[in-house]
Amino acid sequence: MICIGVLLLYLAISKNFEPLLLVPIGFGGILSNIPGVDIAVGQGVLHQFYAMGIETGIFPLVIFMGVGAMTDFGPLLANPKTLFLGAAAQFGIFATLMGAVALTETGLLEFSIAEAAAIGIIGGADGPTAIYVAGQLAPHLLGAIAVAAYSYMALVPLIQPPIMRLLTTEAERKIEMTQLREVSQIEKIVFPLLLLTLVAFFVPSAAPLLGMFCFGNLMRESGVVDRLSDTTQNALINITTIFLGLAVGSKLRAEQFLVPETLGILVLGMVAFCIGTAAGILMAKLMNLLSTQKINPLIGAAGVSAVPMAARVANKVGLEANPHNFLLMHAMGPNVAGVIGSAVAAGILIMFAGGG
Amino acid sequence: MICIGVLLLYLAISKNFEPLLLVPIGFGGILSNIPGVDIAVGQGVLHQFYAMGIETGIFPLVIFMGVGAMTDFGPLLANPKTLFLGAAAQFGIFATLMGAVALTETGLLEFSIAEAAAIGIIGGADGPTAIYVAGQLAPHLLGAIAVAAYSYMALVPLIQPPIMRLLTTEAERKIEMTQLREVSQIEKIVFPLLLLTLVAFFVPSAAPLLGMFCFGNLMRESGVVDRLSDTTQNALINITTIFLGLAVGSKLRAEQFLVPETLGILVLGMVAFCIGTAAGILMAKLMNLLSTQKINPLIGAAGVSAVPMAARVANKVGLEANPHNFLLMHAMGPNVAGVIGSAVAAGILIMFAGGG
Amino acid sequence: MICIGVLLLYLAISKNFEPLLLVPIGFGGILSNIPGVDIAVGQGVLHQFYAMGIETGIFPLVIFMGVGAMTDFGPLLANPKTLFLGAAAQFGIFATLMGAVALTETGLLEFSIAEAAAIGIIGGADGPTAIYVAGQLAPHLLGAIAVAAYSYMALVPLIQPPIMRLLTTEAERKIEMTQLREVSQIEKIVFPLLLLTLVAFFVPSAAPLLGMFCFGNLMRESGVVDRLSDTTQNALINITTIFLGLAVGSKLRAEQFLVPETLGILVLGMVAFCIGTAAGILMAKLMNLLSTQKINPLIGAAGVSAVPMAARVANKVGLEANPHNFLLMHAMGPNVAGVIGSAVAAGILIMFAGGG
Amino acid sequence: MSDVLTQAIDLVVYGMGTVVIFLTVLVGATMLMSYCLQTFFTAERPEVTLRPSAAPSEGLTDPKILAALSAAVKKYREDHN
Amino acid sequence: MSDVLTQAIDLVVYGMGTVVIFLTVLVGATMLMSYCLQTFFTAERPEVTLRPSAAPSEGLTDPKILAALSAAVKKYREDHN
Amino acid sequence: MSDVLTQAIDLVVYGMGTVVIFLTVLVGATMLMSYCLQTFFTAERPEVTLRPSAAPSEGLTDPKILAALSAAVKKYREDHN
Ligand code: NA
Ligand code: NA
Ligand code: NA
Repeated sequence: MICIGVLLLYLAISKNFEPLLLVPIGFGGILSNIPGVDIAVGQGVLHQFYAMGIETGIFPLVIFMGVGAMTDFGPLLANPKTLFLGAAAQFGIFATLMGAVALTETGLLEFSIAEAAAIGIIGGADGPTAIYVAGQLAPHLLGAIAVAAYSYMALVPLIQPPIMRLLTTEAERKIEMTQLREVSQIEKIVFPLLLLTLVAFFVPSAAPLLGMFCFGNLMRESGVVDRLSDTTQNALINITTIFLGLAVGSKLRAEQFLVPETLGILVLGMVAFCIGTAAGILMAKLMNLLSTQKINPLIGAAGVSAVPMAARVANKVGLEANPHNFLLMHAMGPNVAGVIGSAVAAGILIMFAGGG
Repeated sequence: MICIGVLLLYLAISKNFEPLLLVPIGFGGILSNIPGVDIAVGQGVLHQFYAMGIETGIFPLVIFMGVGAMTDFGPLLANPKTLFLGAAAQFGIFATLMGAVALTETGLLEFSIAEAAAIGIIGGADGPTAIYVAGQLAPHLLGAIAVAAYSYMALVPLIQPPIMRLLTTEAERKIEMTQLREVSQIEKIVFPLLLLTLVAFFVPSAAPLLGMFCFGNLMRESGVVDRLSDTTQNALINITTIFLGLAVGSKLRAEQFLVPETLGILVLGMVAFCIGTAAGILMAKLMNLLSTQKINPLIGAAGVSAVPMAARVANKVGLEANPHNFLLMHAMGPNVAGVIGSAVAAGILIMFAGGG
Repeated sequence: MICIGVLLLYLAISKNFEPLLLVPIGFGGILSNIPGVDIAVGQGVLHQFYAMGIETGIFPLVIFMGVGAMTDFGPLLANPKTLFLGAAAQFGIFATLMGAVALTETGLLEFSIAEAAAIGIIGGADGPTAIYVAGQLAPHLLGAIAVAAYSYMALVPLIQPPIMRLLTTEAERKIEMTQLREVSQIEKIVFPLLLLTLVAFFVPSAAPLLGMFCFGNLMRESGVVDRLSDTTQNALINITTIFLGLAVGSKLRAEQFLVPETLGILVLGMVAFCIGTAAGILMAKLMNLLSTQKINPLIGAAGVSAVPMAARVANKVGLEANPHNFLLMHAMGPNVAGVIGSAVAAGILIMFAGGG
Repeated sequence: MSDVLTQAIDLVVYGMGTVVIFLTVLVGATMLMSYCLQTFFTAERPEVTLRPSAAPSEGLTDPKILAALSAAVKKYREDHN
Repeated sequence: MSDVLTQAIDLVVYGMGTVVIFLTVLVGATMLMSYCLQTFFTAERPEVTLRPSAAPSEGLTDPKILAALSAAVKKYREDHN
Repeated sequence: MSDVLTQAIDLVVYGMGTVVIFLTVLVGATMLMSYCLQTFFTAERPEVTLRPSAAPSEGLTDPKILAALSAAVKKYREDHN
């Protein structure tokens, strides 16, 4: 088990796999598996971090506030239709949930509906959302789910391109998109409030996650609390990341992690990413059928979230087809739309499966 | 109720009304009133912030430490007599307390002595002090008290000038004050210790508030712990402000806030500011009667606290009467004296009404 | 008792005695002894800091993580044999433990084995380690132990030189050491993992302390999480230092501190420092007998820890004997070795005496 | 069909449906918001309305006084913010 | 007169009295402190007494050695502070 | 001899022994590690292996495209890191 911690550290340090999370998670995993001392259980310090930050939901919510303070909704506001791509890519979440239930039906593994929902959220491709949902619905699977979510987010440059090439024609990949319009400051200020209002009406169970996200974004855009916004984007999110990572690491204890379920989770998580990617691309193609203003279907793949990696992958694959095709900004729209989409899905899963 | 949250955000963002607090409070208020999800009660994240930071008193005390680290006692030390102005302006606190009790006598509203004391502290014109006292004496009124305190602090440029013009003659407003002497570093180091010593002897119940305040100031002035002082003035106070604001917002739930008492609190708070302002000015005029070294009575209005807004208002009104009359530095003395004065009053209120 | 708080502040501010800790500890000590108000007991804010940070062990562990992030193992890796010096200097810990038990045998004072162990750790010359051990084994002695540890660390420039001159010849003090080799980044990355692995095998009870230390160091050296490392070295360690210091100050209440045991602890602590210094020097001389590559025995004194003060003292005494003899970098090896050594000793003490 | 499977199908239909409807509504609301704001605020230069100087009611006109005051206020804000 | 009203009057008298007396005492104590400190410390330049360099006992006189040491110490303090 | 004294002697022997043995093992392990790493990594310049650029698989060769992309990516990383 300590080897897995070392492997995570190796991937983080040497391969630059989501190091901000995988260094603390990997190290925490090593600490948790030292025999003869209680670090990840009882009064151990990592278990205390877990109890105060993940059981309560505080750490992922604070991270989400920080992510909100780092997010620029400009590209999304310039082209709101990319929200459809962020919606479609969440199909990966629900397909995986079905997959987990199907595995249970076959008798290979046994997942409750809450566990299946927590596994599905890996397809949301959003770290804090996955940790928040798993912490609420299936704490005993949190280690595997977090590791899967962050690993696959790091692997997006390997996972997505083959699917993108398979589902698009050369001509589609060459589509150039018109430059995005300037978005005014007032639109950026009103948007988080608008989003929160709709959440309050339609999916209140997503309000903790999206509320903190919108709060962070409002601090950023309002322009009157820059010192709070700066601290949120730096000291506060960094401190929380360290303790969140160590706390997640406390769930990598061998007796909880080295179980057949973990293998199932890793496989299902990969499936989730693939389906999400495919659904985003296919939605983009569908939109092109219905509209005259064409979009490059590659940016549909960015709808899974995995900010900003997925957007960069879309850009890179687009450049391969057409060296003048800069999709990065266009892909940021579905990319942040994916964050919203998976937070909405998370709210529904918690409401539905948390009581079940 | 959500409209009130949006109104607070509008005032904070568009009118620059104490945005550092009113953005988190307003947003927290919106989150707290979303139906169908527990954010401000039970295991909700805002209620957790409230329980860990306001019930315990920790957040306002940490803010007070940060304010101490940001306060320069130089102007006060150069002219210690301005402490009298800070004393007089606290009359607003006690007059309001009487007002709240009088309202109870009339039968219009019903406030206990603890509630009346918590309402009176709005007249202290000091945010963390008001939150600390309300959290100890009347948590159910905390939302209204905090909103009143910060709103009126932001409204000081509208509230104070008419009272200042009414109570002073043109000749008084023209009084120029002699330049303040340089204050040595050692005086600045010894002062917080002297202040704490007197607090320990005379009003130990004010020691938590003023102790943290003096500690912050000593870190600032000692010159040997600059890295602690810097962090206190930046990351630490910013982080605490965010969580304090959200926690206060959790007290803006409609069933607690939309009650007749809130209207009473808003009216009484306004009265408190007016009486405090008047008392400060009248004390300055009284001092001029008794002393040959004249002071401009406008700086008496700065005795309410509301740092640094009240000092800037005194400066502005002074400049209108005499374009060569720069009162800003002179008004900083009573301004910080007002912080000390209302912390002392807070200690007495908690001791007296907390046991009652 | 308040005088002792003022004395600590005086030493910190005027004499620059470990001000980062002694300013908060001294001020906390003053606050704790104000009669008529509960600050250091019950619901008082300092007692809350104590309960959340020291009873749980979290504050010293976070500080240790920060120290790890600030430590450069380069000099140690360039000359690993200096680890022997760090081992020898820990003899001060165990000699003092024996001294405390001997005092008990004489009937002068009465210390249990856990108390004797907590007193011994003063000889480790490492603040967070001492606070961690005392918090686990003898919380009622924590105030005296922390004050002794930090005071003697500040007094190292007075305590060590006479012992160094007594135990070394002029010729020995003149020994020049060859320049240290460059250490590659990969060695610096692997070292904390190697250290943690050995801890896991041989002294798992030291894993919380050394685990957090190695984690901080890995964040520093890995180069992929610089934003986490920076925050750990600045905002996070500063915030924790403030609250740790205030929490330690809550243990300076007169009824706990003004007891005969405190005098015994102060005397024993001083003895611990002297014995540790001597043991480090003698070990260096022993190594010179056995090896052809001579080391200057002065750097043995730096094995007590007291980073970086002890290393600077070694450098200074070396310069007095030989103006071309720059020992600073050479002394940093045993200096950080001393941190490792006393953390290992701390683990053993907690395991042995915690259950006893 | 097992109970868990029924539940899961319900959840998928309800969940995916909500995500799509929610984001569709958000597209509409966002376009409406942008249209309204662009219509109302383009002419009047929103930055001015939105970011008043910190002391909007000062109303001083003598530039020299203003400069002196600004310097002092700036100093104080740095110290006391 | 109601009980609460009596209590409130007591609290106002006691509270406002304490605030005024406390700040009056503070005025006196502050003036006394400033007087004493200005008397005792003006001649001897307090900054020197108050802010010794971090290593007051170094006592080195050769400026070159001092410079080399300072650089090394500075480096270490940055790393280890 | 009292019970506490016996315990203390045990603790001293066991504790000091462990400290010395542990650090001795650490000396050996460290020297071995340094030897191995220096042997294996000197030739291949470890920094290159260890610190890939954040996007190692980009594989773009046209410097102009690379520069444009870098600027955009940098901007985004600053915003979104
Ligand atoms: Na997503
Ligand atoms: Na006041
Ligand atoms: Na040591």
